Amino acid sequence: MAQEKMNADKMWLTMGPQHPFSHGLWTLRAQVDGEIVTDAEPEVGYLHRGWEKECEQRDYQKIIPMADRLCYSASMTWSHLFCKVAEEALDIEVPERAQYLRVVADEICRIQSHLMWLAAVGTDAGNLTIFLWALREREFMLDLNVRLCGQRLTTNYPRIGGVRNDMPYYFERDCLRGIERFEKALWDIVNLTDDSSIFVGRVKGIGYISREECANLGITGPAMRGCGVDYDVRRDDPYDAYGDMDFYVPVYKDGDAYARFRVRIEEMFQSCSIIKQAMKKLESIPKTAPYRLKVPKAIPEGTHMARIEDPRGESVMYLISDGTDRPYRLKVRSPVFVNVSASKRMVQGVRLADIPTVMAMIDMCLGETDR
Amino acid sequence: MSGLREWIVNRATDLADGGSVCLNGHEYSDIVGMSPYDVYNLPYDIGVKVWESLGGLIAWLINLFVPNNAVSFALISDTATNAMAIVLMVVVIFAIGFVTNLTMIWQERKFLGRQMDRRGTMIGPLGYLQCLGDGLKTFMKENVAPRAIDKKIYWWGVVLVIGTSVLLACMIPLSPRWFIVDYNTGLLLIFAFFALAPFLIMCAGWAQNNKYSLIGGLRAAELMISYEVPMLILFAGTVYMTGSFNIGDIITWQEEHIWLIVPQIVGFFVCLVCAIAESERVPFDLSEAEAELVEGWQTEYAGMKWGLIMLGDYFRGFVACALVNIMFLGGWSMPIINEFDWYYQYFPELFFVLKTCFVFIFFITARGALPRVRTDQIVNVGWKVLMPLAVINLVITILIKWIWDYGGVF
Amino acid sequence: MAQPTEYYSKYPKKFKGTGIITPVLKVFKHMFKTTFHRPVTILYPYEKEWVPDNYRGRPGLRFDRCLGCGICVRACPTTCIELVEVADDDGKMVLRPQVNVGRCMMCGYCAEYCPVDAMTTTTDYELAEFNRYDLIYDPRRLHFEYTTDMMEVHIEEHLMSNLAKGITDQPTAFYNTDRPVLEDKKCIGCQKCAKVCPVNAIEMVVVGQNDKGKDIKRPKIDEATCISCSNCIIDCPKDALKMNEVL
Amino acid sequence: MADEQKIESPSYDDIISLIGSKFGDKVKFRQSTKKNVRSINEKRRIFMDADREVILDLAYFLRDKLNFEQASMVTGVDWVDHMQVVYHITNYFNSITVEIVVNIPADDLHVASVAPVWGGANWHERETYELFGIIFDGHPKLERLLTPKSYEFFPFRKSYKLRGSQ
Repeated sequence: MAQEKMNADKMWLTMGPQHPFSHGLWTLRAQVDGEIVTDAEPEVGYLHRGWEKECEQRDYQKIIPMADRLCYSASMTWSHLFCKVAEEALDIEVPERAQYLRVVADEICRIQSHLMWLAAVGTDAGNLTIFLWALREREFMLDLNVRLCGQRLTTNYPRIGGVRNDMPYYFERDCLRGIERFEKALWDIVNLTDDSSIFVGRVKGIGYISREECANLGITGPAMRGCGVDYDVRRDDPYDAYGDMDFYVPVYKDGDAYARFRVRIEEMFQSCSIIKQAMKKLESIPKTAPYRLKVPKAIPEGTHMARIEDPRGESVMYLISDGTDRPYRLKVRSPVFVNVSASKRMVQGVRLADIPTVMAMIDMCLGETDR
Repeated sequence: MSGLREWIVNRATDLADGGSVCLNGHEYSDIVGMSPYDVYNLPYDIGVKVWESLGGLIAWLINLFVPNNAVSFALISDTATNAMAIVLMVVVIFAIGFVTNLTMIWQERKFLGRQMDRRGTMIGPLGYLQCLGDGLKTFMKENVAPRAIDKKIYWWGVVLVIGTSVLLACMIPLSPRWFIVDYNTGLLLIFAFFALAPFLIMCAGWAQNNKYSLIGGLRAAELMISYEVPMLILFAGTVYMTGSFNIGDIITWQEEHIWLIVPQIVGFFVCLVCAIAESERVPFDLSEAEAELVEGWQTEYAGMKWGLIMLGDYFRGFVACALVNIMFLGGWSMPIINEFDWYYQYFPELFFVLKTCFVFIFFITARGALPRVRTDQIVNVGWKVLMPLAVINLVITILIKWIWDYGGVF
Repeated sequence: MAQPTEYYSKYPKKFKGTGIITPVLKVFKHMFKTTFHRPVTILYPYEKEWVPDNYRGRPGLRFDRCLGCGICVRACPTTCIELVEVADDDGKMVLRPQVNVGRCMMCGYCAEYCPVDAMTTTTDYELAEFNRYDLIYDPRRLHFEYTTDMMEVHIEEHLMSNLAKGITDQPTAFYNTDRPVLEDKKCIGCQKCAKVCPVNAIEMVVVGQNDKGKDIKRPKIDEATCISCSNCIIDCPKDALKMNEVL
Repeated sequence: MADEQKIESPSYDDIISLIGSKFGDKVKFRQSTKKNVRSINEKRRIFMDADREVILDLAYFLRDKLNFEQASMVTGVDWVDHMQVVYHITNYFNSITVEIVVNIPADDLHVASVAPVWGGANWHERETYELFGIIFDGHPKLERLLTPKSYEFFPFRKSYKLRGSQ
């Protein structure tokens, strides 16, 4: 593409794969005219490891820890999604207690994933304090993960037909305390970002995408809700216990990077509220209630599709089973895969210094993009 | 050891009797009791003392083997003592500047760590030795230079950037007795050297044959041009108020009248912002914005070159803080305690450094609290906010000066 | 209906440009606060964070309890476990799992699926070695000193048939319910299943005599001692045995 | 014309009847037999098989008439004797997802691209092309995306065996 036309005014800057702005291995080739970006070309695939093909060689149970490793910070939702599609294939509904436990685990995962994103925004905007404060709060969330299921990142918590273990006796106390603490601490970070005119000046009005374009490009998740599409899988296509939860889906019509930032911060507050509701509900369910169903190893023949609201957007798995204990085909729809394909549209016309902040609002995770 | 001391005392007595050792053109015997604003130079004095011991030791050792030889007498002659004392003076000034710089690096890392809820450096007492360890580590790295560079500018660019920074730091007087040369255009010269760096950075960025460093170098030039002007206007206010370019005179004026921060409070904050920008620190570190340009203009400088650039950056930070200190906070003068005799006898250097470090806290907090400013915003702020404020500050200064001198504006 | 939080409602107001005072003061305050309090970071090699009992570190093994059934080997997603012959306390050679911790991904399946709680998770996460071969933990080295109840991960599954009947207080696991069943036509009476059974639950019973007058032997499975390890199913040359999954 | 106007939030029955009347037997609907799946019980999934010829018309019809704004997923399936392309299309207003299955004979792996209709399908089609070798006619840039450009085989086909198996 560089050979198309020699243009003395413009130059191609290759940002990535070893570049501080690319959180993970990917490349954004940006054509700059001075400081203004005129064109961009995202390139992914450095981490392609044939995840879907690998799954065709494995038992359904063994895919759960593999699904954890799709994305380092959204492992809970990915393994949840896989269990979801397997349950849909088996045509079963998990016990109530497991549903609420999954909701709690999912929302903890969402908070820690958004905090990881906030940390990345901090470094991309050039402030390390945001990074460290956000990571500090994330560490408390990861501690909750450890309490609940024994690992920080690769949780391996959901199972087909329920969850791995009931919550330990101290988890309820720790979780509520941690959430209350977090709600206060998040305001500190909000003070650093939203109350700082420099930060707002950095993200406001850049990376604009209209509502129609956003829907057409398939952008999902907080990036979509920042463009004015009022859609959340948790609310509009509820799974597990989300139908009973009472929460607010923040939507902004501005369509710029700042709106996406605001959506994510508000989502963290709403996640806290969901966790509190779910913990309250869990109190009313007896501790001896079933939380895991016994499921057969083999899944009957058919095609099945499940979707879930990942921290980064709408993730879908499409499973074709052939009656054995291994999937015939398992397709993963990664939200970042589609969002990053729209990055060309997002960065056109912004300044070079804005590329990190615009791309940070996508919240890159290459493990699930390349699969 | 008694032989050495005896020998030196004898020689020194001989020399003093002869009265031939010169210090800045004054007789050695005249030094004691001279006005501190005139010529008494503490580093030079230290240099003389050190050479008396060191050169005297060498001369005595030679004298032991070959009694009454010419070399021994040449080593302790007034010419040799004067020359070596000047060399040692530079070494002493640089050493103190270096230690000050290390302290500021330590201060930044520790304070920044506390702001970010971490511990900062942990090696040595209170983590002080971490910087030395880091320096040693950078020093031992391989000296890599890319193939497709413009060699002359690549090497000379970085050498001159570091050299001017270190030179600047040594040119800052720490007290009326701690300077290299007591020249009347002191502040002007410092500003001139300070403004030299962006040109060199631009050249160095171009010479690396790297797109990131090219953009970084150009950004540095852009940034410097927009912030040099308000800084110089502020400087005009200071000079108009005090009536001198000489740093000693500026501080003496502030000591006698009032610290300039009081009439020029606007100018102080403008100067802080400009000083941060001049020393290319967060939030104005556009030339090395690591999010979009990997390391900016330093991308291709590896190993000790990079380490020295970082050191030079801190030297420039020190100079910027010291300039704020000299122009607004009265340098080494302290309001009440400088009435005492012992203050000017022992403490002015210490208080100067302490005050500089205090100004540096603002720099650190700005780095901790604020994200990086975008290129267009930075120029906007420079020309549309700081420039008018600086002019307003100058007008206020002129009005105050007129009222002060003539009792009215008209 | 849920309401947006205070944060969300702040947005519609026009941005007033609060300047940089709030963040600067916030950071300054935090600096003073942490000067007198400890920072949250811990000095790792000297101080260690408390980990709960259910932490999934490297696998641990209780040598005496282990049967050598190989369920953990088949449950392991990364195939890092293999059965090796080692001498037990009496000097007899027995099969015990050996774990390549360098390949282990700490999923905890081995502890979860172990029918006798011999495999456990441990809180041991400092596994660095100088040599790759040192990462292979033999059965004796897998022993973990401070094994607690939380480390024995249990499966508490409920049968869907039970739930349909309204029974919700009988948690069970596959090793309690699933049993191999014999397809009589395929069986050739080779006794392989009886040999590989780790708990000796299979007994060859004479059910009759064939044309040549030899005994026809068929495996009889003792359902009480069977642990549903499916060794017999895998080793059966004619696929005569099948696991009967109770749901 | 009233018919040409976009129905913002078409109901489940509307979608089936409208598509049925427009495309006749080129599009066949399938019913799911699942009892306990919530999204199927609440009628938020529509399953259909479409002929290869009508897929582009169907896509434009879904987008312009029935307001299906987003292409969630485009994927390929290798059934050894033939291949399938599966589309999942979502409407944001009633959150109905349509699953369209298009069968392609193994000797003629061509299908019309829906990337001009939905920009979100762009990379999914590129991925399906590189992993299965299905060629999407009319795609703006049908190049390899995840795998190296030098690959000449299609790794997700069933004929491509992995080394070692469990």
